[in-house]
Amino acid sequence: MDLKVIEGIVEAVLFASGDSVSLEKLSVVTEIDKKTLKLIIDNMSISYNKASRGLMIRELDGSYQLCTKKEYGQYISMLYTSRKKQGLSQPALETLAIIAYKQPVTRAEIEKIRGVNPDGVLLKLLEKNLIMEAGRSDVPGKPKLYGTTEEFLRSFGFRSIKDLPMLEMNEIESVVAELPVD
Amino acid sequence: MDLKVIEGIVEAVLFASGDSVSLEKLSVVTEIDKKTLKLIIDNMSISYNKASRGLMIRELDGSYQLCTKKEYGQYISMLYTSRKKQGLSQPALETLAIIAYKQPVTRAEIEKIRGVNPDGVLLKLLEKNLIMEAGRSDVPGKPKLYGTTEEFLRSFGFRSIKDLPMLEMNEIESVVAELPVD
Amino acid sequence: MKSVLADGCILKLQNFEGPFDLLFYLIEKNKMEIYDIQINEITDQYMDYLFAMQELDLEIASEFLLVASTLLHIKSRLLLPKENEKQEEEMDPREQLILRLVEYRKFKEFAGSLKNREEEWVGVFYKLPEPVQLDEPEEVLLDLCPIKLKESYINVLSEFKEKMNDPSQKMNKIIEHEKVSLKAKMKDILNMLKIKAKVYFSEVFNLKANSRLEIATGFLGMLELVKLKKAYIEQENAFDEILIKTAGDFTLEFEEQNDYKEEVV
Repeated sequence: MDLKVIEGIVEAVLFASGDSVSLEKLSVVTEIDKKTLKLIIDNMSISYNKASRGLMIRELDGSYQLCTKKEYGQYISMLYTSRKKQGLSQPALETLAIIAYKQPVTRAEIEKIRGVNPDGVLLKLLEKNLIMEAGRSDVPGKPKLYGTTEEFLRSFGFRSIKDLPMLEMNEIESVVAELPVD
Repeated sequence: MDLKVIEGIVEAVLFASGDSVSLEKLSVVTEIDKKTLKLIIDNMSISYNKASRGLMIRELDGSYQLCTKKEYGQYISMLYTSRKKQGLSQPALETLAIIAYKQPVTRAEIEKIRGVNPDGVLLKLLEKNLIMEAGRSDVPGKPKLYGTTEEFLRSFGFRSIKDLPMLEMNEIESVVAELPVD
Repeated sequence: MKSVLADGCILKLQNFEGPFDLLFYLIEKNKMEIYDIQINEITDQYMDYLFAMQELDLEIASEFLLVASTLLHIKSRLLLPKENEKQEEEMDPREQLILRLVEYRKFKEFAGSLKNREEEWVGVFYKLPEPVQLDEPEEVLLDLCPIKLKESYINVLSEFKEKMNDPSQKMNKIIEHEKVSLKAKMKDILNMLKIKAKVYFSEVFNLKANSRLEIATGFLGMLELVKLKKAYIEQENAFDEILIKTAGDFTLEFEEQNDYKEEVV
């Protein structure tokens, strides 16, 4: 099949789906192997960068989704004033940060780090579909585990969890070793 | 404003709207007079004609709407049919759940639990290769027994039947205690 | 040192999210390094804050008190003369606290960057899926996921349980389980014939109390008795009462008659 046609199919399919579509499915639809298709989509993404395009292709955990470019958001908001989303509170952001890094993580672990009961915040994050239950821990009592969702990636502009900036946790120990004596 | 940027805004706004947007509104958003804007959109339509674009701009009674090109429609329906293959109806899923947890199990036992004749659903599950006949029961009439297949494991991402999610203790007490004894 | 109350306009007794939040505020206010906390000062200020909250009748969450006790414990340890250096192996409680603070700070910082990202990406818009018309009849489709499988199972079992708990269903079950056997009915009829030589079919049953199933079984039983020549029946006209008469033989050997053995209607 002509490369141009494949690009056209991908665009049409992503548009119609609205939601994210896995590379797997796109590969089935276009009959192009995943590796090649990924290259084609990456190349499409570059051509979307032109100012004349209002859309972009986002990669979300091995899936792709069409969305509008950030810089044109203000014009869309002009049409839909009511659609403005409310940002997360500081406790919610902190809890989300812990879950993002330590997932899958239990409620108790979150509480330990923040020093505060996280129940209310967890409920809110679940409602907003930013986190999900991710099975149960093996420790006694089999507490629920939490992890982040695709919606989390979408809302915060990550392609996958691997995109999270590294937190250098190991540096802590070396510094603490040299505690001043007062 | 740069012509390219105006094109970008129009595309973004039409995309986000999903519906058709009047020339009037687009003119307000872009701050371009309607006459000029119409020319710009007409020009955009031409550039959408390229095979590499899966979308087109439709003019509908002085409004504009983004939609997929007809020639790519078949690929979009493939997306939905391939989704169809991977999904199961609620009755099928329930029947499959009974078979998975109670296998090997007879048709009569399934009917007893679900309270509905399961023949149609069993046929579908057999067709989809999610279940198979697994010998015959010793009870009078020697009814056929059903069990799950390797395809079942593959579809749900199990390595073996032991991977089935365990029923929680409280679920077991309240529900499984009432299970028919076979 | 100024008390927190005196410092009230700076602190404004703002609602700290948790004890660490407050600790961070105090560390920053005192321009301390997190690895170089002056425990004495921080503990005093932390306690002042709690006292101030108390004076204002604000509820102090238990987590604040927990950290307060940790701080006081560290402070008291530091005040004690360091006589036994042997305790070195035991973890310095100050170290534990600092580790927790440092970890929390990392997440707090990341939360800040999440906030920026959230604002940055809020201007990105998505669209709803296109309504696609499929030729095939619509089915509600579910993804194949283990959790859904389990949920379906629990669901179907719960429904099954409900059905069992429904009293009308229970009655049906009881009736079904009532073993209305041919064998028993035949014995019943013979026993009645022992007492009276002639019995009307209707007498065999109390119509009000007995189910149709039982009547049918009785009818079959009666016919079987006739076949085995244990009884005769007479009926003058169609739909008339059937009269059952004894043949003088009241024995029934089911052991040889395997046909009846387990026959439950």
